[in-house]
Amino acid sequence: MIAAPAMLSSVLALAQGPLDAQAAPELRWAGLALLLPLVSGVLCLLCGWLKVRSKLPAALTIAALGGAFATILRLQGVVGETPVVINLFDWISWTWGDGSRFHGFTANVDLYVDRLTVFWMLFVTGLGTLIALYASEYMESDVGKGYTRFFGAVSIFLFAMGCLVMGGNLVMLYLGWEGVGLASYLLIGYYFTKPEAVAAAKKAFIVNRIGDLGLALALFLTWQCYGTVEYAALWKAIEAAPASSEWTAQAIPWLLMLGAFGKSAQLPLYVWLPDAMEGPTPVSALIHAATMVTAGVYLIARMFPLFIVNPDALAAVAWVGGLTALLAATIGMAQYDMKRIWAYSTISQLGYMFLGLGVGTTFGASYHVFTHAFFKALLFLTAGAVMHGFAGQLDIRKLSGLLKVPGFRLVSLLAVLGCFWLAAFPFTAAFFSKDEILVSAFTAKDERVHVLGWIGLVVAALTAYYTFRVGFRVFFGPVKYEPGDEHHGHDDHDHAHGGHDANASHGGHAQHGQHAQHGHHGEFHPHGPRWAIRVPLVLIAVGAILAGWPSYRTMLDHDAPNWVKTQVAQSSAYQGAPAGDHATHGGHDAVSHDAAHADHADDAHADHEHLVLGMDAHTAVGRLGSLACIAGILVSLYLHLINRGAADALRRALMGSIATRWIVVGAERKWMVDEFYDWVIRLPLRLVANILSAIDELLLDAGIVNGLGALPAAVGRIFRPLYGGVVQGYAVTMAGGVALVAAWVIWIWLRGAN
Amino acid sequence: MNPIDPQLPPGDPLVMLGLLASAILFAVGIVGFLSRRNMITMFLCTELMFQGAGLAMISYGRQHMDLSGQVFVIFILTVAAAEAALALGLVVLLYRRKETLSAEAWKELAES
Amino acid sequence: MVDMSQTVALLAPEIVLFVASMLVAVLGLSRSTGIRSLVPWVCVAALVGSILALDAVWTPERIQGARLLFPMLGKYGKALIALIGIGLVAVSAGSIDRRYEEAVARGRASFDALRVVRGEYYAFLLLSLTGAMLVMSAPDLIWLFLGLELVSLPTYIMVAVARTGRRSMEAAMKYFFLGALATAVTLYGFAMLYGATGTMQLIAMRDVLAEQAAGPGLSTTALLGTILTVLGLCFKLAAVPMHFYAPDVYEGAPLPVTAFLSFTPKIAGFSALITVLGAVGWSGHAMVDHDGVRIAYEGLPQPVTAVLWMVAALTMVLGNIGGILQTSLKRTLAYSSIANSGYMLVGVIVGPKGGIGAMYLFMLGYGVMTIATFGVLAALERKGEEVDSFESLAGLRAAHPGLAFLLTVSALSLLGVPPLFGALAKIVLVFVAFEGGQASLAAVLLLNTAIGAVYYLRFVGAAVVNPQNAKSQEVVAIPHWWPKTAAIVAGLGLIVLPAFLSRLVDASATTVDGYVDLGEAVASETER
Amino acid sequence: MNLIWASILIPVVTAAVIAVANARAARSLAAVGSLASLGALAAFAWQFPAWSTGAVHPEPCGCAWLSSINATLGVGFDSVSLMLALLEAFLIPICVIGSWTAISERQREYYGWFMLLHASILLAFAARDVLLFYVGYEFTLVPLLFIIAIWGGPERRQAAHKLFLYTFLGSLFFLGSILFVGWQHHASTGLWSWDMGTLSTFASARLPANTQYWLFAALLAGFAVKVPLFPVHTWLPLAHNQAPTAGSVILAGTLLKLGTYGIFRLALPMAPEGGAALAVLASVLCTVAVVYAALICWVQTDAKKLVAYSSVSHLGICMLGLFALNPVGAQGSVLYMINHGLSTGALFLLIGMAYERYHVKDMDQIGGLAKRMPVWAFFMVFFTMSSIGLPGLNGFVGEYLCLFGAYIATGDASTGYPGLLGPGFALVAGTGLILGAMYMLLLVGRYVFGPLREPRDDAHAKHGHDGAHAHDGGHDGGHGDLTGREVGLLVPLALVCLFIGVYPKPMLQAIGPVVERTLAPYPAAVERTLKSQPQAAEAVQADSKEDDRG
Repeated sequence: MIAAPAMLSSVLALAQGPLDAQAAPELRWAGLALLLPLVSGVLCLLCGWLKVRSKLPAALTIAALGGAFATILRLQGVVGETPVVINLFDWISWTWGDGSRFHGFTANVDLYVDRLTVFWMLFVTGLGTLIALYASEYMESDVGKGYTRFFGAVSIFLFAMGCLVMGGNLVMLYLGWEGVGLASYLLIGYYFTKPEAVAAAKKAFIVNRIGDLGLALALFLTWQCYGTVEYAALWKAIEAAPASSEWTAQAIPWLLMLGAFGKSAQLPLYVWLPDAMEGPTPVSALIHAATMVTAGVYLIARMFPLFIVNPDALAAVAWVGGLTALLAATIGMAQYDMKRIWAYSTISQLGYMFLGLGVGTTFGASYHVFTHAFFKALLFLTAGAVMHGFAGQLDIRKLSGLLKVPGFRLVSLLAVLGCFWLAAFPFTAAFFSKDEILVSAFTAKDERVHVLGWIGLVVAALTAYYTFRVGFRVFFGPVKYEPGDEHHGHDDHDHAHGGHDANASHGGHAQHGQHAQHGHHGEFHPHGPRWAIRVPLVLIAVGAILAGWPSYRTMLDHDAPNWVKTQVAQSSAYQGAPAGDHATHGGHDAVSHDAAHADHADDAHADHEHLVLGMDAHTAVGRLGSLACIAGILVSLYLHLINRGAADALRRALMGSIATRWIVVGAERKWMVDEFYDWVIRLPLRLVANILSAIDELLLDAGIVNGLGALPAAVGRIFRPLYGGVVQGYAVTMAGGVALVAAWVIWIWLRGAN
Repeated sequence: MNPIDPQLPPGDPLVMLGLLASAILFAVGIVGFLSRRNMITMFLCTELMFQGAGLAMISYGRQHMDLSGQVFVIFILTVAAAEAALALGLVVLLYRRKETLSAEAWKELAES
Repeated sequence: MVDMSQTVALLAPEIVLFVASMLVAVLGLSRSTGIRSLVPWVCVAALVGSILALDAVWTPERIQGARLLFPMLGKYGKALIALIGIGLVAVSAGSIDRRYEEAVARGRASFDALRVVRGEYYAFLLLSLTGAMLVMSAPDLIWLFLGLELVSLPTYIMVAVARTGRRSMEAAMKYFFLGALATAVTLYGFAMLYGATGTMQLIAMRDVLAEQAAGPGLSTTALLGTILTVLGLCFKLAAVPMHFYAPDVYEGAPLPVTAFLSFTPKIAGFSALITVLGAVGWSGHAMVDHDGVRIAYEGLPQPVTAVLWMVAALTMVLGNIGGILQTSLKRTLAYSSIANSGYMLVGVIVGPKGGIGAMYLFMLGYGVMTIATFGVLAALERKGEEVDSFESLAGLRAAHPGLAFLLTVSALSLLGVPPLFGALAKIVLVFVAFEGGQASLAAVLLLNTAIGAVYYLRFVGAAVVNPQNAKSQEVVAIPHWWPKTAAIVAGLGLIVLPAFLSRLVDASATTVDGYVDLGEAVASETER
Repeated sequence: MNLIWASILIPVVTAAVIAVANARAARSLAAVGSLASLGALAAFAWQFPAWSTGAVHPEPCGCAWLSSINATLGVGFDSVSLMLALLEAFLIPICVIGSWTAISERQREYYGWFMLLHASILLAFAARDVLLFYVGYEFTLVPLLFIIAIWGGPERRQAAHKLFLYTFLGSLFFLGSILFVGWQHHASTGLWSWDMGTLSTFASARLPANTQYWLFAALLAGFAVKVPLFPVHTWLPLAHNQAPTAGSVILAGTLLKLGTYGIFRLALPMAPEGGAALAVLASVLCTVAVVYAALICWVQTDAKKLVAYSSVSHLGICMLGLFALNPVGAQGSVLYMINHGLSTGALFLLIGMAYERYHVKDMDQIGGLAKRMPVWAFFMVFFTMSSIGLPGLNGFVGEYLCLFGAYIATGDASTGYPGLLGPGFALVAGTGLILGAMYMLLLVGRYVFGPLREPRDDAHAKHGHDGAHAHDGGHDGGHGDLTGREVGLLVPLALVCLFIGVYPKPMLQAIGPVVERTLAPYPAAVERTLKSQPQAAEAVQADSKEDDRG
């Protein structure tokens, strides 16, 4: 631990630490990125109020998000290396005493815009717009009923995400943090008539709240140690006094981690994400795959200077990320609901991102966030399209050969493309981002994280396997499908089963002829999605492909800097170079063109010391990674396409012997984590609560309070016999009283007197 | 000492006897009042107590060679007489009601 | 010697009342209902007359002549007695002889002078008030004793006579016998005080005791005499050792008499107590601690203070605790009167530096509250009988909203809810207790107020909150307007009086003007 | 000055007018009276000069009410008491209009008592003279007793009696203490004064530490019943459960604040030594209250009882902030008083509206009302979020600053205010954040969302079912969504919540100086306590019966 401050000071001196931001009042229009979603949220509320029956809320939201996206694009052009602080208006700020360093608290509504913020907001608003377009059609069956509430909540979500990412101080981040929690609560609980949805929403909010407590305490601790919560001032304060060794300053990263893991569904607090699939699919895509869950990654990236101070914290982040990835992958392999599988895969990929952060490469993690956002959104949306078309059917055992189902060809194709990206097939965008993470894992200065590299490779294989397990089962093989039971309520009870909205009937007639020969599914006709779903899918697919462009460019022409790396480098996350990586270099001011080149070159050079299986890190990871991916794909090809029976046979075999039974049972029952929490935390707490309630009612209220209340009456009853009614009785007590008093006086006072 | 009141030397036999008698009278009065049930006897006991107090006054008067004690006794006698009239009127009223002179009969008013 | 005309002039108010009582006794027997119905008016006129006489006659040089221990006590005290006396007359005007008068009015019964009680009742009432006034300005023990007897003897008869019935006779019997016992104890106390000081004159007595206090300390007979007197007077105040009669007598006696009993003997008793303790003195005493050193201290001699402290505390506690168990209204009000005596005793213990003034202020408040409460109860009746249980009082608001409001105001004032006069008087009392160093008693007082709140809340609950039940439907207002007006005047008084609190506090503080305490007496004597 | 008296006396006059007016006009008269009083107070607030200086304006007048001991009718506001008074004046019209249709019998009395309640609460907040504060503080019990005992639920009488007696006993401790301080002031300075300022400066400066210890214990005991702090809170759920809607709103809105305001204005300034010594014990009570009440909320099935217990939990956090004895905590505590009044008041209003329609508030029999009443559901979610402290709404600012204050109240005096609490307290109270979310979302989850469950015996059909007097008639059109009137009540509340949440700066600037002025003697007192911490071995039993032996 003592080494940490020394190491840090060297790094800070060498690496270009977080640049001091200067105020830029002229950039106040950047506030539009927050204002527009807020305005559209309020307008949706108004539409709800006026009981608007059209798709206006969707249009409002899409326009607002588009506007926000445009603002961010313009901001991208404007913001250079140095971050800018834009003050919108004062929020919580007052001083006491002489108003000096620890004698005042300011947390105004101001924006801290640097490259990282812009990078993050780009894909948040971009994907937001596309998914809002997708949702406009997906939710059209709810137009009169919940439509305004849905889009209102989505707008509020985007506003909150904007506050979180662009916020200029930790309190703004906290505001965004809880705001997205609220939005996810409203959206998961969208189908509020279903108890499971309400329970899932409650669970999500409460688990997030546990994380928020960690964040709040971290915030208090930061103020106590550094006297400020504003980013700009915080970086200076950290540079001035890196970290007093006393435990409080060291505790900040651990508390921040708790907050991050709560929001980004990591190991201890991931249980809410699978249940969050109760919400409509666009919500799952936007919030629970692409944007909200990355908030944790953003938090650690933004607060990286604090993490650098505490290498153990970094190691912990890495380990938690790695283990979560492994755990989620194993569970994902054994699930049958498509959305649940993608949910567990999201948790797993997030594990990778945290692994990346833990080993020091904020660039690798951010890059993976960028790529993952696109292809995971693609996978969710295609699953949504399938669900939309097949009346809520999502069980991979009941769907097969969708590629050949008319109307679903494009959707299936894009889904398969998504699968390739998720599996990190060589030369896909995900391959490069995962490669960065694993390389850093192997070459990290801190030996403890090296083994995580190997775990990462294993998980890569598992990921490939379960991705293509879904891909082959659902999209390839013989055409066979059964309608769902309006499972997700989107064909609402008034929308008869398999009933015909405009699209379905039209599609139904045309396809009726070919289905005759299949026959076994009676009159049900799946209806393919219309343009509002297809266009966003295609765009997102293109986005997924282009997400890899920065690495392609670096691959082709070695000296081109990776765009994402430049974004991340010029921010408080400053390239997240692991201490070792930078130690060997001279000053590193603004990462200009040549520096990146030098950077790239020296990577190779630096790796010589860390040989992996005899090869240098990059080539090793590249080869091993693609090997793992292809192996995973082949295994799932055999089990789930060529010989589907074999999968069941394998399962029966594993179940047979006691030694391996636990694997299958565990995986399918999600390692009983939910039940564990229930048993260890919820039920005892419930028991204690009931006991306390009984104590409060019986002991405290009925017992003590009423008891004390009845005390005077009870004492009164003791004296009651004295009032017997007989004159002599009274006379005796009176005379006795007088005699007693006289005797007492004589005895005490007069004995001594004369 | 009160300048205008010549004080007999303490321990004058007549005064001591008087005080003793008054104390006894008072005690008998109280004991009689408590033990007897008959209302007239009870009244007579109160009279005894009054006389006891009167005797005490006279004895103290003797000791202080002061006449106001005796003046007080005259008033006590008149008041006692008034009370006697009132008491007997009351006792007659009660007797006419319950045919008994015992105070035991009257215990209807009590702590219910 | 000051000529007799001056001292007699001082007694003008008492004389007015005395003459009026004779007049009333006669008027009450006249055949014509018109004249008989005049009786309450005459009483009220007499009482007002006595107040006017009081102002006219109360001149400084006369007071000087009268050689009183508390020269100015009479001015405030007598006015208070007359004022509340008017209220008491009004409360009783409604129900005395009402049965018989109505029978005569409807001709069912012929007028028979023997059966009419009205004349004697009001005569005795006025006589008792005269007695109370006499106690106020008693220069010596004889006068004091006669005053006390003049207060209680008429009340014995009022209890027995005002309403025929076993219960009122039993009450009269108990009241008489226990009263006689208590008077005997007081008498013996007086005798011992006379024995210790050799004089009946209170001022002379104070000088003698001042010498003794300066010297070796009060003699045993003096201390014992004081304590016996105090315990004897406790009967009048319905304080602890002597309070047993109160619940039975208050319940047995007819309502107007209960109202009378809960005020007049109390003010007479307290005045007598203060007069006697005035002679014993609140300062100039010295305490001999264990190693023989004499320490002068403020307050009554130690044994007397200890006895009074115990009496006050027990009175408060037993009064409040007893009250909680009652179902009968009058019995609850009996315990409330016991408890209030306890509160006032706190003022007595604190002494002339504010204590006695606060006590008399509280007495005024207590008097007004008694008039208000009993006025409301006297204004109601159920099947010809008095209203005497909480169930029959339930839902009063439905039938008689005005009376319900008044009862609520008086109950809340008794309870001690601030803006009302009762609470403010209690605050002044607590404050004075702090000033006088009796903080522990102040705490006992505050705690008892909380305990007392339980049964006062029952009045409020019955009057406003509880719904009507079978019994309370039959409650009707009596035709006479006297009790209702008394209740209205007193009720509004409780709301309006706080505005005049400053003047009232100063007035009640004048009661101790001119009183030369033992300490100063010794000082002045040594100079002379 | 006369504007203050105007705002206090207008309701009294209205009460008198209502007493004589006919029943139908009672509620409109009450509405007009309360709005007039609000207008007068707002006018005063508009030209209130001491918003940022924390001074008291106007200087109390010499108009003695009891000249012999110089008890004056001293009335004056500083920014904290003015804000609480404005909250009160703002809530009363909402209560009056809120019970427009709920109260159908004995209306004159209801609105009369309500106006008197309003007047006495305003008097309490406006009073600068301690005795006047006691009069205002104590008189609130009478109208509240009647409002709950006559128009309340099934066991209304027991609840009203318990409330009255419990709080009456508490207030006697407080009376004993202020009389004691008044006496000590006269005894040592020979002058009579009951002004809060003079007494506080005198008591904090001249009373010996031991006396201040007992004085603070007695004052705390007196006000703890009203706040209510942990062990003495059992009257609150009963009172809320039985009170009519408007009664609950006012009880939660401002009556509890009398207790917290009392501690802030009287207990802290008057006995800094005692305050510093007892701060830890009081904080432990508060922290226990937060977790204890939150857990109990979690298992409640009756909506009103749940919200009542939540008040106990929330006020625990509020008082924890105050006992942190630093500007951050105190600032948060004062803000919390105001925010709790708004959000919990609104929640009771909403539950009342649902109760008016279904006459059931037991969450086992009823639920999923969002289906039937979407607008009502929106407001329920809005105010629930406000009460669990969602940033952007008012609850957050208060709760956050309280926990923050408690956290930094550690020994080192970096903030210029050393404290006795620390991260431990903040962590445990912080779990209140999580538990708060759990029980409030339980309430929303079953009462608002989830499948629609309406009571079997449809209350709409059967009238006059409930005990002695029915709440029938009046309630409009069975189970429709909120009427214009009801929404008209909730919108201003929501706007104020939003405004405080989004732009609390003016309030923070106003409260700051007052807080600093109140906590002025505390840094030194806490230093002494910290130094004497090791020797002060035994934790002396906190509240004594009274406070003499000075």
